Amino acid sequence: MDEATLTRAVEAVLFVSPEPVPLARLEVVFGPDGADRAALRAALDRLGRSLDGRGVELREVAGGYQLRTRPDLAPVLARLEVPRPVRLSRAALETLALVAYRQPVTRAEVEDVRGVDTGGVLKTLLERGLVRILGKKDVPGRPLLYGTTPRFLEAFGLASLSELPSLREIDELLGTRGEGEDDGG
Amino acid sequence: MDEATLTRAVEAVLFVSPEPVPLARLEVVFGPDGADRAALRAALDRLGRSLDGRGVELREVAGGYQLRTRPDLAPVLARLEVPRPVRLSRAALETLALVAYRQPVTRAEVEDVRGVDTGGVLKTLLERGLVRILGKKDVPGRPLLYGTTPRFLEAFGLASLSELPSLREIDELLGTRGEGEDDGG
Amino acid sequence: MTQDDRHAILFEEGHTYKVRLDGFEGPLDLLLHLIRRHRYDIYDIPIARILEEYLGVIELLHELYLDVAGEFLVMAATLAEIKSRMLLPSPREDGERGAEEGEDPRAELVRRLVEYERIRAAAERLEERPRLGREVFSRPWRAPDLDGLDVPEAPVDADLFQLLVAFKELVDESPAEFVEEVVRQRISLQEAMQDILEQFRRVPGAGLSFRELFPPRPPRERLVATFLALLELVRLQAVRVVQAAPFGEIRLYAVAGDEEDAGG
Repeated sequence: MDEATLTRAVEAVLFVSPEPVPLARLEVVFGPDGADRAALRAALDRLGRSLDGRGVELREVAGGYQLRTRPDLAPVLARLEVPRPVRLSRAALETLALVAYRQPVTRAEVEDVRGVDTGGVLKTLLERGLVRILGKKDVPGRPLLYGTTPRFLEAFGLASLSELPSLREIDELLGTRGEGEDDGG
Repeated sequence: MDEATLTRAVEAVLFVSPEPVPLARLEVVFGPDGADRAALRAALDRLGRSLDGRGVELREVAGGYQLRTRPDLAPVLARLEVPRPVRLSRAALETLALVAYRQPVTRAEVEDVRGVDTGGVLKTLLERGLVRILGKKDVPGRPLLYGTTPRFLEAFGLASLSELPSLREIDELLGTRGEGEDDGG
Repeated sequence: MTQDDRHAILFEEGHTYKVRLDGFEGPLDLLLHLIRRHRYDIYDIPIARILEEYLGVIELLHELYLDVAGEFLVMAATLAEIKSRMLLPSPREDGERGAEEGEDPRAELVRRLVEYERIRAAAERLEERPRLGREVFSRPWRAPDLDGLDVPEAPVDADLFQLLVAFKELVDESPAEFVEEVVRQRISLQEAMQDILEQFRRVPGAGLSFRELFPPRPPRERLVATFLALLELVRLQAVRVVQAAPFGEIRLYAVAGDEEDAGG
């Protein structure tokens, strides 16, 4: 399979896949064509560049590759009657951020930081598949441990958890605007 | 909206639409941008040409426009048939939960709780390697006893069966009403 | 934003107040707001003044006949307690400023405030990201030409939470008798197998008699589980069964090296 065909075929595979496609999966699919990891990376690279200035872009999310519409087209797409996810409240976002940064984390630990009851919020995040149960903590009482899901990465367009700004970066951000803090809500 | 943006936006709209999109529908969507039928036809034309040599093409089908993978790539896409994650049905989840919590358990005991025939579901779970036969129960008729497999633990991310939340924990988790979401637009 | 502005917002929002102070996610959020607005140093909070401010907001809500959520009152109590501890004479005469860090009654509160502020900022950063289904869209459905067979070996797209929801509904619809049984049902096959192997580990090389495996007068579930676990271990060839004479004592021996496989 020549380079151009491989690029087209990778595009077609991503186009029909409902979820982000990991590189390992592409290796399986294109194994019979003799395309190795390096060839696939190159094809993905070519595909990404060829989508410059288009309505759709190639993104690396949740450990895989996915075609997505560009953020600047959101106003137009908002007019379509696509089922939209329910908005996340501030409580949900805070809890999600905590779980993302501190996982594996117990409910008690989340509540210690937020200072409020978090049971309902956690349940909502579980229902929406953004948070999952990781197991039980090996301490008396064996509380449940929570962590984020691949869907969380997908929803927020993150290739992996390491793409989240580090807490150090957050601290720096806070340092520069600590004075003029206002409650964005 | 300039020509280039309109073309990108039309691409994005077709990209996210599962069904062919009629021109009349595009007129409605792009009405607020002042794009009339002629402008849309021109944009579709530009889009179609820009997809030359790509893995995806613009087709006019069933009275509408649709992005589709190119027919020559079908052999590659056919390979996507190889194992993809399978979602468990509600019946399967219920049965699996019962087996997990009550193992070793007979089919009759499962059916007693679920109130419906469970043979097909149990067979599926056996085939998927989530449930296995543990032996025979020492009662008249010697019915088979079912339990979960190590694969079950793996699939659900459990280190061991003791990590299954207890009934009390489930109640705690699910008893509270979700309060983490607002009604979203 | 001036203090009056903020109170005005509290007034307006107060009408829809139900569980918590509207606009504030909790006492830490409110406290941070007060600290930041007055540009107090978060590591050197003037507790007396902050307490006064904090109580002012709470009182305002009382005047509006609004219930203040318990956690806000707990924080008020915490602040009052810190204040009183700070009034106590310091063990060192040279005053609070020179006091050792570990002795500062505010330390725990500061730790929580700093951590909460971080997470709040992290949440804001999350919120700013283009969200799938909100600003950006993928093609989340399965292309129709890909509908094919479900291959049994296919990985299972499983979610423990879904499993729990399914189970909870079953339990809710079931007679109490079933629920009790589930509650009692604490011993799994895997655990029973582990228990047996553990017993062997305690008597390396010696083996066990069949009867020794079972605790005295075991509950029925325990009996069944242990027996099935034994059968499973024999099947996995992790345990060898020896009966020296017909009707003689059955003795069991662990087969070295197979424990990991058997453990599941």
